[in-house]
Amino acid sequence: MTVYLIRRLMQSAVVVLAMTIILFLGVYAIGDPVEILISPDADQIERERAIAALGLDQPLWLQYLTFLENALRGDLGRSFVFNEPALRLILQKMPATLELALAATLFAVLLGLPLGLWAGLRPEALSSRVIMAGSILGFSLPTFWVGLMLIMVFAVELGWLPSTGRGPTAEFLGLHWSFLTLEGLRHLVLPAINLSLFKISLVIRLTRAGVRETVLMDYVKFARAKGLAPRRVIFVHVLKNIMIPVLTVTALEFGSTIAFSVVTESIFAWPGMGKLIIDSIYVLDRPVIVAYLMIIVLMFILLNFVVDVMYSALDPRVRLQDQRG
Amino acid sequence: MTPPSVESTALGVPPRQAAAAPREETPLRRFVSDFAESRLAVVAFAAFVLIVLAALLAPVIAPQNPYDLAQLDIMDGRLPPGSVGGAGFTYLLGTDDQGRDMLSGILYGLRISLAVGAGSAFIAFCAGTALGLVAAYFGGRTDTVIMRLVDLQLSFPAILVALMILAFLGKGIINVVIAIVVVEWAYYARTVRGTALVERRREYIEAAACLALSHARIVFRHLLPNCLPPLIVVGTMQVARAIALEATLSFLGLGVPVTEPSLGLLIANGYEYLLSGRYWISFYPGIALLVTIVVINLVGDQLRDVLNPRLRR
Amino acid sequence: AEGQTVTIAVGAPITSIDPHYHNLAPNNAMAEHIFERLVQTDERARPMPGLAESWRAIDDTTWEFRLRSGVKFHNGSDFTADDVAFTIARAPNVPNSPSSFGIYTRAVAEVQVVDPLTVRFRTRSVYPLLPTDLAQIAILDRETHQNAATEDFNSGKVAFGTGPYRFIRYVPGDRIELERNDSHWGPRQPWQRVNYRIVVNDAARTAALLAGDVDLIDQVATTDIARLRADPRVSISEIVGLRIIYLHLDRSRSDGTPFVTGPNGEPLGRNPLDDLRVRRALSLSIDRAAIVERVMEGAAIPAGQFLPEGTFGHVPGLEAPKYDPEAARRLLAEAGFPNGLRVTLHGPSDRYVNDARIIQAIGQMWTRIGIRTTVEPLPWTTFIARAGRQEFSLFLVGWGSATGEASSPLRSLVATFDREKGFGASNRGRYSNKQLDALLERALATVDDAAREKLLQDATRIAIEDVGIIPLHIQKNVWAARRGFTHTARADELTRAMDVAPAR
Amino acid sequence: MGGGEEASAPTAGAPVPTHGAGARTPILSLRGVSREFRKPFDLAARLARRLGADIREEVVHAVDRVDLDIFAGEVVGLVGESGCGKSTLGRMVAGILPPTSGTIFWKGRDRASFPPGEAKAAKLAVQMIFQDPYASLNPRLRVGEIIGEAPLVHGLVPAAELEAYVDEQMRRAGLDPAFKRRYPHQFSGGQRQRIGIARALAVGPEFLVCDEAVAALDVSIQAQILNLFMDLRRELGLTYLFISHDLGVVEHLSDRVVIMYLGRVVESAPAEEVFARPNHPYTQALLAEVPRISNRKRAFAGVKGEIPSPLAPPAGCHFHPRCSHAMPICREAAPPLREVAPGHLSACHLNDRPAV
Amino acid sequence: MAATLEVRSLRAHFFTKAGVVKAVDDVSFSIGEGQVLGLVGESVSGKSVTGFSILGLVDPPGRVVGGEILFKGRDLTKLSEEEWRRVRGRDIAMIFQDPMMTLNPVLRIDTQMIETVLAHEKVSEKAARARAREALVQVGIPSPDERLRAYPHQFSGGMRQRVAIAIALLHRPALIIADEPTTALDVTIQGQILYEVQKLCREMGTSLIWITHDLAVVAGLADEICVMYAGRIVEKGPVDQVLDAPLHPYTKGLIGSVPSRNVRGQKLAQIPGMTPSLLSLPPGCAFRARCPRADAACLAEPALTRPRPGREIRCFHPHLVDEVV
Ligand SMILES: Nc1ncnc2c1ncn2[C@@H]1O[C@H](COP(=O)(O)OP(=O)(O)OP(=O)(O)O)[C@@H](O)[C@H]1O
Ligand SMILES: Nc1ncnc2c1ncn2[C@@H]1O[C@H](COP(=O)(O)OP(=O)(O)OP(=O)(O)O)[C@@H](O)[C@H]1O
Ligand SMILES: [Mg+2]
Ligand SMILES: [Mg+2]
Repeated sequence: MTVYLIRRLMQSAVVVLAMTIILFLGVYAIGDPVEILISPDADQIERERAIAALGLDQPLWLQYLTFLENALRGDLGRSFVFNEPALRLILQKMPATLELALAATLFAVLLGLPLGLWAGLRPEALSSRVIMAGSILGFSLPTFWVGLMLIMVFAVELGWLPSTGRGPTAEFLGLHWSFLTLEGLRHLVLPAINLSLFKISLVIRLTRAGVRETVLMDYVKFARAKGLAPRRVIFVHVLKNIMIPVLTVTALEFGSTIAFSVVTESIFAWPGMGKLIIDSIYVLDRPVIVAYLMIIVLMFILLNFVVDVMYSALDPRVRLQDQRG
Repeated sequence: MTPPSVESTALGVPPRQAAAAPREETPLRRFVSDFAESRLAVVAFAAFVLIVLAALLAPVIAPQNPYDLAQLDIMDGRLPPGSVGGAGFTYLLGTDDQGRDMLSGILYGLRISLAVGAGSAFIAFCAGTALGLVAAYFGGRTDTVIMRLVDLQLSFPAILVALMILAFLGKGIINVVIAIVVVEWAYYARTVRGTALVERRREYIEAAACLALSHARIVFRHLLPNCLPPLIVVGTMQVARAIALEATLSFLGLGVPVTEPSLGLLIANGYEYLLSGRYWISFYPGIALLVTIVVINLVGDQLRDVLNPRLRR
Repeated sequence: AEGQTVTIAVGAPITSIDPHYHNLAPNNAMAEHIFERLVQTDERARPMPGLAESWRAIDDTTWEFRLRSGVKFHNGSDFTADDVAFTIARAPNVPNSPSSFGIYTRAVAEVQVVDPLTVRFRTRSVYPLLPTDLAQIAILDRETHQNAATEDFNSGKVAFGTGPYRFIRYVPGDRIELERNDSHWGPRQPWQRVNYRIVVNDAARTAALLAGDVDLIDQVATTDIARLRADPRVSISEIVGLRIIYLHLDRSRSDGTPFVTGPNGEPLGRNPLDDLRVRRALSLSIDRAAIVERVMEGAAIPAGQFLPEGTFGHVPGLEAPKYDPEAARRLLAEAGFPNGLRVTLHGPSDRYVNDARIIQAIGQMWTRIGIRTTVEPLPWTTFIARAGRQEFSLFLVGWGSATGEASSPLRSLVATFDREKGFGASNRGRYSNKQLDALLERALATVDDAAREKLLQDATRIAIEDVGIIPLHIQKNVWAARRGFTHTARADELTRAMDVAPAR
Repeated sequence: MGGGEEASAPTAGAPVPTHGAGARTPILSLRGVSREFRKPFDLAARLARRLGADIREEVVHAVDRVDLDIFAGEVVGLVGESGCGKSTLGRMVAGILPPTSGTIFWKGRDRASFPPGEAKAAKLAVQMIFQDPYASLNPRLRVGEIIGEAPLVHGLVPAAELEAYVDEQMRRAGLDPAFKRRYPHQFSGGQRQRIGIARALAVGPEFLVCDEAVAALDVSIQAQILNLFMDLRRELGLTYLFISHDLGVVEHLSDRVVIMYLGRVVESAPAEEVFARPNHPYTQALLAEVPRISNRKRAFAGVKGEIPSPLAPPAGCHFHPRCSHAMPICREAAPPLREVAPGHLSACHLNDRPAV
Repeated sequence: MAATLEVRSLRAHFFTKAGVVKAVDDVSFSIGEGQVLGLVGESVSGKSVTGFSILGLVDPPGRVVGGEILFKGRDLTKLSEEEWRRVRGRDIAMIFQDPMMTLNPVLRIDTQMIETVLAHEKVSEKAARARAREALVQVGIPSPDERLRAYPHQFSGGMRQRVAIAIALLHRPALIIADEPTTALDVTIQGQILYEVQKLCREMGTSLIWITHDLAVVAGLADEICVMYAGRIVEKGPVDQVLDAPLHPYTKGLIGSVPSRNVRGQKLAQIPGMTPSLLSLPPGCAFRARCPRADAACLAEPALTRPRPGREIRCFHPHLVDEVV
């Protein structure tokens, strides 16, 4: 465990450091933020003043070192655009994204698990084939396209649900959440469905594959030979085994759900981190881009760690090691 | 000098695994007959072949070269399906804002989408497989370094990596391919390493080592072919993923150039017209994209079932 | 409409509530709700009294402004001449500002507070544009904003101005909430509350309007205008704006420009763009009417100069060139290119309305007269950096004149690049014309409006006849409001709750 | 780490008593051959240890200082329970796995000292037959390729004669050469095992290591393969190291039997001798437990206790926790292998007592 | 003595895509109280399927297509699924071959034992746990309380098999079907298991069907022996008689090919050929192709005959003159 922790920590540190360098160079190479931020009216003198004000007149390595030094102190720089600490900006947006990603993940598990279970237990049934065909669709449909269609149908044509935005929020634990109000929930539905479509399919297929493999296992047959009711065999013996990969993948996918919310957020004008990063890329708001990606990396590292711990908690065979099987 | 074949009496009886199959059963034939078990998959495969043919033959069958600006006329822009353009040309699926024949645009777009999907999957396949095999076969430090790289790559959301790379390299088909390769090689490496680690412990590899065959020979002639099945499955899925990723990137404005639209870009262009009722500009490319990805996924799905040793009976 | 709340969805993010932090149109539009300027502009961008009731030039370098009395900031502080002095001092010095308002205060050498309601500005040289420039500077309160940081505005701590609306809440990238300032000096606003939402995606904005989630949207996508016009639930308001879309030509090198080659891709050894006949051919072969009709779907007017009719410096009768491919071919042949050319046309893909579509259309048109054109739209981020390094030969850009005055485009776009004078800051093609420079310099030193306008018109004529740039069209600014709301369109593109009224 | 350090183990390189073979050079000898499997410490583990974490390196002494001589033409049976290191020993003999310490002599010369060309010849001279008839053949190659690849690559046969050569090898292993173009999955277990044998024979080995070569086969097929082994031995003068946990098979086939327990050789003697007069308590227990057809309605007893984990083998004599004769000394010192009768070696402290 | 179980003309077929596999074809036998029946045969001869048929656990594509399974006079094949479930584990228990696979890796031993108790009896969980503990003691597992809280992977193979036996014993079933339970174990451990099983059956009067391919194991254990070949029972009789005087050429060959029955160093008596595929079984005697005595008569299906009291065989040319093997 200790070794595991240390190994993880060391790896993470290397990853983060490598990330900062790549990011810094990458973002630097994309373009010159001053060109974008400056008012068209500005003359050359004003331009030079802005360059200096943003600290872009220094050599790159010095900028990097300054950044690194500040980052170690938890300061990831100030947004060029908003003139606020990048970290605070992102954290402000985080609840919205987390809420969306959580809702999507919840959808995925609540829908995917039962459907996958059904399809795995009766692979030949028509209903199972329909489920699997549906999951292929869910796999294949580009997120952006689905998003548009959802808006077209449910907001514009039918007018059942709001098209965009987050709706009113209520405060809970010091953060603003929209699932606490009815109107907020209504705003949440479409983007969450949009984001979860892929995950639902993923969970269905994982579950089905897991079930199909597990039911062939001797221990399932043994459980039946013990005279257990089919319900217990399925919901304890089979399900507990497939929950492990399903939950692991779902948890790991949570990270990419957050990342993929970039697309959903920009379609549904959902004021989360994803939209912030897209906007920031458009205006080359370097500190925000770097801070966002750093946070994402840290989040992934954390998530991986949590998944590992979870995995070892769920599957008694596994001790904390440096890799999953 | 040798004893008479002790099993000669049994030679008339086909071995049990091959019971009802044709005599000369090669892995390929067995694979084909297993694959053909699902009618849906066969239909999907046929559709896939058609799509590929349509894409390959686009310059021959497309009524117009949609990439040649001289052939486009902006005055024919946004015509609904079936309209006749200024030059007396009938646009079966309508035109987009530049007066581009949608049918031709879709055929050419398929070309790009498939080329990007297949090209990037192929390069990623080669790179990832080579690295994964090396990692698995040699183990130790090599393995650690390569796999940490894989972890690093996988711990980072694909879409963001691609966005960064494209923002960095700029638009263009080659750049999209590069971005997708960078995003995807790790999947192959991880898959092949997992399989190779299992296969490497198999006795036939030990037998090859015992026969003093060279490392290169063992890796490429013995190890690699046996690691292929899961790779093929990953490969098909990744082609579909690559196509979708390219479409998404193009949609976000970071994909291929507007003058040579892929399906994703056609959809993105038409997307702005959706609300105004000119559905055809994004609807037909959307359908084409959808069918392509679904078809590839269906084929991949069946491949997964056929190639999964654990579900074999 | 009687709900007393208006919800507006705008297409560009507002990045700060601090009115001096970032000189950006959306920020300025938001600032106009909360803060006010000495001089304000009407919907056609003409100056009109704001916090100053009147102003006049006392001599060549001194201007006196008389302030409105009884004006109070939202937190109760009085508005006085001292606040003006404070504001002029603060505007250029906001820390970290990526684009400051210093350019508008630079001409001011000294601010004299004559009495609480009278203030005098001494300029460094003759400077006729002072009132125009001051129309950009939001007035802050010395007591309140003495040491205020940008964040304090965003959090609402010091977001107090004299404007018709008070600040309630700001969620970066998402929304701003405002409520009516009942003690405002001006006409009473019809809205108790304003929800100012940021919806960047065009389709999402239209969808939100159609779904009834918002009452007014700006930057209506050209693709949706026709549909919205036909929709009885929606009314469109539009006006010819101040933004011109034009092509810039590389004039920075004479031994050949990278993206113009012979018909077979061979280098030419000279820059054909230096040849007026080539430039005119390029311009004549563009069917501006077609672009306006097909690409812009009517949301623009073909342009033959920098500014539309009715602005200061507009040249009457200088029409957009007529589409004449024959003449263009002839000119090209005369210039020594009977077999045409091969060019690459660059442009942004995400900056101006339909930017990528426009360059494709131009590509078609040029190809038709023998100039084989490759079109390469780029993301604005990369595009603008490369354009600034003179990496392109022909490229599309736009220019919005915030002041609505011809000196602005002349000074930035076609005047010879000169750091000291602040000329040609956006002259990315490095066009240079001595005669034009001289006229412009004279105009900028002429206080008399009529004389100045004449000089500006002359300069404009030179730039256009010499094809310093190729103007394409001037955009219309288009808003769409839900039934029950009317909106007065503004040439300066600003979207403000003050322009929305309940329909009778 | 591992068990207590024992002083009395036979030293590597010391001449090992042979069973009446006089001065003949063994075709293969092992001297103090060990194989450990360890998971190396990485930086993190070292750091953790520095920080005082209680972590130990995991070391498996799969094979622990084994001395063994095998003479040309001999069949040596290697017996032991699962995990005792039989396969590991076999792999080292076959040259697939290098020993961590100790020396392997091939015809009296250290195999590690061979120049490249000879090393390859020596490697080809020792071939291995594997347990799993399914896993030991590459499923993607045709039978002809499986058998013919190595001879062709090593230039043992010219390409033109390969076909005929492969046919001959197949015939010798009891396979119809007409099946040359088939794939392994088209054969039954017994036939596959024959393919494996043909593959090994195709490079002209002198020595075969058979690792549980018949364990996966049905009884009736097992007999066929065992007969084939015996035929080949006669025809080709092969030497065998025959690894098995089936005492019946070993008894039938071997001239000499070597018994391993947890990585160590505990007894070694001519076959009749072992079955008639087992010396080591473990051997005795093993023989008592083997079910035999002739034993009807017997009362089973079973050696008490579990097989210890090779990760933490008991100190001293590895067998002492399960041994009914265990003495205090057994817990402390590992007994050395010593001759208890001519050609009969055993490692047990009971033999330390003055001769009975 | 009344038979605990009587199987009559049992047929279980698998309807695979390649054709019908007659895995069990006309199998009859019976077993009395406290008796041990050895079911011997080479792989795929249908031993396991016979065992599963008795418990009603033949999975699709397989099905019991005919015959009766009389358990204490009740025909199990007529039971509903729920009634059959109540028989499993309570009246008839089963032990599987691979001890690594029969226990569910993610459930603790106590869970797996207690659920077995609760599946058939309404007792408190505490009582069930006590029963589980008692069963572990019975099979000779030291410190049972601690072991109950462990997971299967913490056990060695022999221990796991003992746990499986303990589970089988929980309800003191009248019949235990053991499907090659020692094949995967070492000789010394196999001895231990055989010892436990033998003891328990004697003590509790449980009947036992011991499935194996190792004649030597049943020799020491069984009262009666059934030899299966290609889905049929080819020879049946008391263990001594069958092993000492096999009547069927197959049984004879089988016994003959056991190395210890041969002179050391001499060639083993071998049965030529290989086990036939059940898919394309030609009509007539399935052993025909490998049988030294086969002739034209064998092209017909041999019927089950009783050449001697207590003996049954299926052969036209049995070794009726006693030959010493
Ligand atoms: N590659 C390896 N890495 C780590 N440990 C190994 C490796 N190979 C073998 N071992 C360990 O070495 C010990 C001896 O293994 P070996 O395979 O030689 O036993 P065996 O006697 O052949 O057993 P079996 O009868 O099961 O084949 C075992 O504990 C095994 O876990
Ligand atoms: N799920 C299944 N699908 C198809 N055929 C099956 C299935 N299960 C068993 N069979 C067939 O039933 C026949 C008998 O198998 P069974 O498992 O009873 O043999 P066995 O005598 O127990 O062999 P072993 O000693 O290998 O366990 C085999 O031919 C097998 O192919
Ligand atoms: Mg082994
Ligand atoms: Mg079986």
